[in-house]
Amino acid sequence: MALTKEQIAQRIAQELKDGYYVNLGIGIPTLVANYVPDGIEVVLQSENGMLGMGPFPEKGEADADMINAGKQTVTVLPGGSFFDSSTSFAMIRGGHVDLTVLGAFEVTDQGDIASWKIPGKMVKGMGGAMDLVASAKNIVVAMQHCSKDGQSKLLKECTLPLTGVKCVKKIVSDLAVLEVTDKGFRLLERAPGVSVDEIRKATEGRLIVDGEIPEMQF
Amino acid sequence: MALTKEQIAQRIAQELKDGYYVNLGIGIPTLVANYVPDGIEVVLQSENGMLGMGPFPEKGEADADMINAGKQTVTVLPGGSFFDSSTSFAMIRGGHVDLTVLGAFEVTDQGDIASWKIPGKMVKGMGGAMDLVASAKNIVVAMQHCSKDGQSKLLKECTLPLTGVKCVKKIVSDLAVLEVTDKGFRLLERAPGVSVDEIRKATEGRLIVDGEIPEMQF
Amino acid sequence: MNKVVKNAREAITGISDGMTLMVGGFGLSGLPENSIAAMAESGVKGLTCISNNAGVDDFGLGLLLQNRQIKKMISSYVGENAEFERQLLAGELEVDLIPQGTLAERCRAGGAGIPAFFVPAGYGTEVAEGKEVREYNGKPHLLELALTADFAIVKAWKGDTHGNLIYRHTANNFNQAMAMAGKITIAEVEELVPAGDLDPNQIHTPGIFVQRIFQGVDYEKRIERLTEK
Amino acid sequence: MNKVVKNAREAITGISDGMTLMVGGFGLSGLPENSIAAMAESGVKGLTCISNNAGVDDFGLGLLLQNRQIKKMISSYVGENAEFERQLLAGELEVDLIPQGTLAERCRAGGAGIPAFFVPAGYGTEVAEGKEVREYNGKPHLLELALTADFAIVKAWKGDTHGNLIYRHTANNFNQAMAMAGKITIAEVEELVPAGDLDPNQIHTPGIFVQRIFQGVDYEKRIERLTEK
Repeated sequence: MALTKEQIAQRIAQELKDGYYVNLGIGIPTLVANYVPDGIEVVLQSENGMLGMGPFPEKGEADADMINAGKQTVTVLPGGSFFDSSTSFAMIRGGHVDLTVLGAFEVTDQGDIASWKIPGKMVKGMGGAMDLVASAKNIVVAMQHCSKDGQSKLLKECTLPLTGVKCVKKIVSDLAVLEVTDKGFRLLERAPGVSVDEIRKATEGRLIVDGEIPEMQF
Repeated sequence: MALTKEQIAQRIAQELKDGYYVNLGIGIPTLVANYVPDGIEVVLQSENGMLGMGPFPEKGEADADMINAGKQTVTVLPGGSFFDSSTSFAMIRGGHVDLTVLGAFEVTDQGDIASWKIPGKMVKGMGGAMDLVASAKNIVVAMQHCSKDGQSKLLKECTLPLTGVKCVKKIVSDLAVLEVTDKGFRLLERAPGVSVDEIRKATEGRLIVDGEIPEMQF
Repeated sequence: MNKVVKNAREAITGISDGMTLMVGGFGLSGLPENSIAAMAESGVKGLTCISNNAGVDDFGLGLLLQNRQIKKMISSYVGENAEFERQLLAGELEVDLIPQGTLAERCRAGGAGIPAFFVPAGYGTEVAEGKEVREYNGKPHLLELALTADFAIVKAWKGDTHGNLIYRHTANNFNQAMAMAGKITIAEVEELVPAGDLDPNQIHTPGIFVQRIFQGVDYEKRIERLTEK
Repeated sequence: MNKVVKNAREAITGISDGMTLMVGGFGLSGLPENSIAAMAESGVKGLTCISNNAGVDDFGLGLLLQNRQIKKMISSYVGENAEFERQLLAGELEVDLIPQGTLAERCRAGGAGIPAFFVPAGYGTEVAEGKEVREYNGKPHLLELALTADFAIVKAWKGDTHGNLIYRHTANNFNQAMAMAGKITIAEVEELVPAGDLDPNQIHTPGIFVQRIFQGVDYEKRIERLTEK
């Protein structure tokens, strides 16, 4: 059975390691913060200028001066810090962030990603997404494997305008965990109850299936 | 009579305007701070990371964490600030400093300056001098007009390695105040009792003498 | 060395039609509310605004958009804003979209006298069109140019009469880099204090970058997306 | 997220022969005294040191020079130091002299993922030799490359267990930019406090840039030129 958004976030949380600095994009990636494994401490970076982002504030305690990159009111944890946008992207561009999790419309079997613009629709802008994908040491994409009408979003070539090229390292979709390799998407794990064949049908890009593919463990 | 070092500093202080941010180099330029005209407030920048540099500390109050670019212990005035070296040179390179005063071994009638290296002698390094001369909006050089053996230091071409090219705007020497123009050194003022002819003899570079040249006023 | 002006109206003196402005803030956080209101009132038009976002319909730069005072936006993320969308689709508004980190660095570079620099962001995308590409450390980079502005307009938490500024929390955002890059920089603050009241170790924007400062009034500090536990 | 190590000896673990180090400080102010002493004791050699100055004979990097542990200095101003001069004239030491502002910016750029940028400093001088020149705003500029280091070693006033740092007065100097540019950054502090004790608005170096931190001991904080009224 395909994963829920919460489950995708839960699976991505397994990629976290103790001491990681992590930037979580808007949408499913934000949910990852709810599933940090026990015994592991990570520091969340928000690219508008904050390290040590904490949970949403208690009722009545929201502060207009403390928001995240999605413009939501948040809190800061002990050991956090605030800084200006140029320093924030110095962290990102300089490779100091250990893991970046973001959503995508499409990815390719070479690691290209399209996530910011749909021609014909209103263009809102790329925000920090292009900076993040161009510089992150480790990018995990959280996404649906197919569009609502069943078209694969794991492609040979993106049909939408690119956010970055050859940058995605791993994908956690509602159907599978895949790694981007020189030879295409390498299937690492299946969603519980989803067959390799179903994943193969849902994947337009080159898919590598080597040996037995385990189910995801939660 | 040729000016003393103190008098050179005193004459340069007349170039200060209210509200100026000023960087004073080591040597004679440092003395300029003692002659800020009444009713004028300037803020001194020290390129190691300080605005609002004040006088030397009282006896026993020197602080190893508060030095100027010449490594002397100093104090900070109300309204001052501390910052890192990259920000300090952002101020300098970005043209935010209104006036830079520095010493020189040689200058040319095109505004070139040599101030950091004498071949054959120990090389100490350029420090911040190249950054300052390349970016200052307004550079005044404080120097002796001639070397101890009577050789002019206001030249057609520098004989020593350059610090910067086409950057010096004004020179206050022990003999004269001169402006660097397209056509060479334009004589603006004479030291008290020094004749135009003496200045002409002491100047190897092109010298423009237009009309009556007044004596400096103190 | 007193840079204090009476109010926003006095602060914006000299901002005229066709100028390029940098306006600090991220989303609705850290916006120079007083200065924006004064510009809306002044009727100045044909502005090019460099600002990470474009406000919402009735707040932030949305107020100037409603009045058709903005000719062009240089931003990373826009369009929380119906009037913006309408003007853009009608061809009444130009938009230049820039990756957020590149935008911040281009402002800092403008203030720091660095006319151009290489970054990897945007390589292989439409952002790269017409830009010089050069490989460093095995990775293609784009040459990006510094940004400067006739006026930079920023908002800080505390400021002093020398123009020193301290920002609060994430309301710093683009204000610090933009404060460096204005030919004239205007700062409005929630609390204006005499020189000497701020700890010189805690200044985010040293006064050398600020030409005019004033005590702001009636801050709404609107929250765009209230999220609570 | 505890980055605390016991002492300087533990902090410098992994610094080995032939490595490139950045060492913070200006003159004798803001020097990582404990780490330098530990390196002098460790006997590591063949080092390339990026540091604005080279200390004096018996303090700062002068201690490593005395031991012949340094192969090359990348600095803006050196030679307050007789042993330095002797080694240089004897051809035992290489020196690369860089304008001070360019040096600071190259360190920041290394930490910020900006591989190259244009500055005007040094055009027309021997510093320009072999460098690309390009004109911007009617003025020639040199293309300068980012600097990074195997280890950056910095000194701060206060620090916390997350590696957040606050510098004091002009002891900040090169420490802040260098802290960004180390593959591993070691910070020694006069006062180490638990995470949460420092005001998050006052952090000069956010902890993300620092991998190891320790409570320093016995700071001499020598004054190079005592000047009093």
